Amino acid sequence: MTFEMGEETREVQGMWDISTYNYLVDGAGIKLLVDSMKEKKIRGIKCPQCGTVYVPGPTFCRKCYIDIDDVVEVGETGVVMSYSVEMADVRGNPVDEFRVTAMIKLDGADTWIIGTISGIDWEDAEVGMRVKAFWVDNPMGALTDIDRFEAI
Amino acid sequence: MSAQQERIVANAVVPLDFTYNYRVGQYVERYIKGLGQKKIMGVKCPGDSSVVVPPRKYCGRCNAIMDEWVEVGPEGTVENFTVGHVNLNKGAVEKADTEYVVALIKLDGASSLLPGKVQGVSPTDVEVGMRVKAVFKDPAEDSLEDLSHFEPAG
Amino acid sequence: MQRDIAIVAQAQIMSDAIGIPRERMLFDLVKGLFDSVGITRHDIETFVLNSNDFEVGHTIANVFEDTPVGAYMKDETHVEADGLWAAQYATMRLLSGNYDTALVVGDSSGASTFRPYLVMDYQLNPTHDRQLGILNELSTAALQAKAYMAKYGVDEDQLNKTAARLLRNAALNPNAVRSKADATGGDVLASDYLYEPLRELACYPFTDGACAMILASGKRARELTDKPVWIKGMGNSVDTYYIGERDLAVSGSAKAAGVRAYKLAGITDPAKQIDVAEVSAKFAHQEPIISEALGLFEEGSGGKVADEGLADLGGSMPVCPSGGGLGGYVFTANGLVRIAECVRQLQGGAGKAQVSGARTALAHGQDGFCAQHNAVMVLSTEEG
Amino acid sequence: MRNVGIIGVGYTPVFVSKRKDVNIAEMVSEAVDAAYRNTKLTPDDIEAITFGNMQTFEGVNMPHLWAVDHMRALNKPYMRIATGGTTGMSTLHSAYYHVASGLHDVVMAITWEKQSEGDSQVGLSGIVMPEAMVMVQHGMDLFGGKGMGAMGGGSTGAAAYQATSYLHHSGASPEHIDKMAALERSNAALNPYAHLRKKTSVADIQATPFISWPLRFGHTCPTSDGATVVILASEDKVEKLADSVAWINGVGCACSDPATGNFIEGQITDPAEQEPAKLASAKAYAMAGIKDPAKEIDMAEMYNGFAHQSLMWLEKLRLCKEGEAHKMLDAGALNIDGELPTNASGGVFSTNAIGASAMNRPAECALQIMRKIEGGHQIPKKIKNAVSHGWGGMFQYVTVTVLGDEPRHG
Repeated sequence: MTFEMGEETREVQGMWDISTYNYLVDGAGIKLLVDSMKEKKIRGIKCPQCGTVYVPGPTFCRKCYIDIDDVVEVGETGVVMSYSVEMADVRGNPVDEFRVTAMIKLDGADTWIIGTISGIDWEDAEVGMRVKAFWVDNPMGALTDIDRFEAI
Repeated sequence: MSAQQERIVANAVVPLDFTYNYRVGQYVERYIKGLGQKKIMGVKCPGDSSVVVPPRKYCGRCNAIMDEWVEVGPEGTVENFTVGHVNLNKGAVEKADTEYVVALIKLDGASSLLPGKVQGVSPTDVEVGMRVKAVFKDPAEDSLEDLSHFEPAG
Repeated sequence: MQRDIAIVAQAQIMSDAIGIPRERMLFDLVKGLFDSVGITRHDIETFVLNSNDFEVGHTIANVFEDTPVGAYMKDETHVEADGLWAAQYATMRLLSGNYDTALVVGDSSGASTFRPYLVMDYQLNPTHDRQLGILNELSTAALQAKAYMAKYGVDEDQLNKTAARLLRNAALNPNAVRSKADATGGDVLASDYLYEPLRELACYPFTDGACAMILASGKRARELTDKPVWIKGMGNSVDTYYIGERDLAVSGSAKAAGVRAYKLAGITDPAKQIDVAEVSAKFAHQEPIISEALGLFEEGSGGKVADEGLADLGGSMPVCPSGGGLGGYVFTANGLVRIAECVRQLQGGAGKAQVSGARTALAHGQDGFCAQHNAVMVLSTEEG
Repeated sequence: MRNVGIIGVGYTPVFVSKRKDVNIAEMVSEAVDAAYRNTKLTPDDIEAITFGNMQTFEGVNMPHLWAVDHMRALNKPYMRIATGGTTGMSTLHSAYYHVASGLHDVVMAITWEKQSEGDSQVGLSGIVMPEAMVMVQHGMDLFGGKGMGAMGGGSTGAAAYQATSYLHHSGASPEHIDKMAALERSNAALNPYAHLRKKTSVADIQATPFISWPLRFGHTCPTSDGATVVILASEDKVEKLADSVAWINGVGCACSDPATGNFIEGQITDPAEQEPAKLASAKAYAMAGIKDPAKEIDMAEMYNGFAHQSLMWLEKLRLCKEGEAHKMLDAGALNIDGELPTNASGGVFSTNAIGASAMNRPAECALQIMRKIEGGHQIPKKIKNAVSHGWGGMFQYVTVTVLGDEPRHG
């Protein structure tokens, strides 16, 4: 290429002030979920029309386009649908300990959740493996009430 | 809307802001350097001969590249102005301590009007047609703000 | 135009504190619209969404709008400009013959979620104006008002009267977020100056809301409603960004947009042929500037129009019987709201604000500082 | 329906990581200039303009308004389109409909990104910022990975899950990703408008560290500064204005729900399913009269932020059977001189000015059809039908454009 860039020019700054926004987010599904987790249960919402079970539960079914509010409980066991192994941090530096995170389809749910799989060598992870949630001793109603998933 | 299901609205405030770095480009770069020497530089369109300040590459009326640099001002005429009673702080309206003048100024030799603040005169005494001159920062800071404001000429 | 396209139905919501998430607002609105027409989301062949990342506060604003508007696994696209452009794009998609039905939906939450004046700051030239903090939405609008007053000898009382008319009209509009049934120029005068001559009541109120409408090609439109509102013409045009290089007292781009739309619609004398207009004015003074550019009134007649009530509901050319932007300005979706108000008029559903016998209407949308970018749509009860 | 053709393409002279010499408007104007130069048209010939970028990547709201003079758009109809990663092609489709509607005859589409002005990781995180915040409020362990909902995948995000799922279902191995990466980087070395231009071997790719298994650094795309402009014309005008043309014979787009990241509303499903790619391509093929894409399509430009995606899209767009793409790769069919040259340009994977990325795909197809490729990546065989693809939103939005050397009939 014969193109040569011109002389460098200075930089000036500008902001996108994210902190000035007041976002309104639908919190019903996640509240239902964490409230149930306090009892070591996992609850979502089922669409009565197509039968899809969403975890966490939305307020409407995206397929049937109707309001939904049938609370259902799903299993604490499930199947690994996909996974990855974190080998570098977000800055790209290698990490000391590889972490296996997986997309898990809990038994009875149609949407997936993401969780960490502990207690296995990363090379043994595979799609289709069955896993089970392990709870903390004193759940408080938070997403961290599940401590980890382990292979069954 | 379903009656049974509790409607829960989570208010989320995200405590961080994103910063961007804008390259000013060749035209604004040269303009800023000029301000440091107390010169206001515009560019002339080869199509309609208009002189534009702040300078930029393209004249949209003629779709021509403006590449002839022309010094304009430092004196000019107030063509239009408004008196500000508020300040906007990140978009929030705040009552200004003192009223201030934002004007569109036709610098001598320029065709376009340059937005600027007019100081050193009571807002009630500012009028269209008033002659003003540019006030530069001394010493210069090598920034756009080296053209600090305008004040009555003479 | 190569096919007849009509607006079948519209729905809108406006609030000064919506209180529900955007997704839920959109679902309720669009679901209600489908139900009112008796169709499902599967009857819509293309979805044209309309929002702005900086208003929503999300990168790729349309990502979370898809499922609430029923677009799951459907054909969808997104216009990031005022809603009038989204409606124009949907019309083009139908005109191509590639589709027979379209949903257009826009939303914005300027009362609850974002700060409209700050979002306008992000529109400033980042290499110059944004660095200096001299120009902003209010100071530029004030300069525009001054330019108009100076050029045509219009005074502040007359601008205040214009604002008062809009606030009175807004009282007839159940969707408006700000109104005053007995508003006078004196009420506007009593509100505070922001930048002279802009007073608070002459500026748009921050508004949450959304607007949706169903468009369809000729045959399909007649199947879906017995009151189709036909799109007869449309156009848009843009001025330079630099307010120091524009005659702010007039709007060249609104004029050019109107010329394009009128040519398609066969309108030669807009002041006679148009029965009602919904103009997007963020500030009272913008209404005469834009109305004049569109040929609804003589150039520079804003003072006379205000004094003689020519733009009033019973006047020679009713402008914004809805109250327009002063009754509620759903930022990016505002152009859609203007179209929706024209649809209400032409379907005879505008209630107390009904312009009797309205057959041809004009809707207008704008973007940018001092209405840099303008778009127009001409609507009619008559096909062909 | 009216036939619409691409009659010219203009790129910025280079796509690089940092254009320090020009501002946004100046940079984009270079591609506008190139489009005029390449077509010998002038702004007077253009009736309307469409414009697209991802505005949170530069933090400028409605940049088309500020840049209007540089775009030569004054007093013209002007429309801004944004759909995320697909913005480029969505902007092209908007220009297409400007012409197909019968309203205009000659329309310009302008797409660009100057990613060096912002932080693309930050820009992308803006997609789910408030949702992530609510999850944090509910105890999500953002970095420790405890419990439910943490994203994982490191800086590749959910692309790593997509790759794993794809490999599982297709039977391809991680080495196929390396191989595709090496092929595309080597193609890019021939393309003067590519950003990363270095002949690359499989061993070179395999020497790069893993970020998140199965994805390596060598599987990821750069962030670029650059712009792409395309001029479209109606059938009537093509003859008068152009010496060559590539016809837009089919367009399609479709969305799903955000398959990743939006945990709050239970919307996470398989990021490798990509049903919208099937829907959008089916629509575009039908318009173009293509019944068997695997037989009738001569080249493909796929949107691949990550190297595994080229293979995945070939299957979703029915250019081969599911699970066959890696076999085609092994057989050399995807090479520039192969049966189905895929990303002869080097793909998004080698050049990523994100607002232009989904425009470069059909632009490259058009240039291949017109045989106007500069550099060494001209496909030797005659191209009758080409398919280009854009992917974006939050793993859930796809655009497809089918181009041909002859206009569609009927």
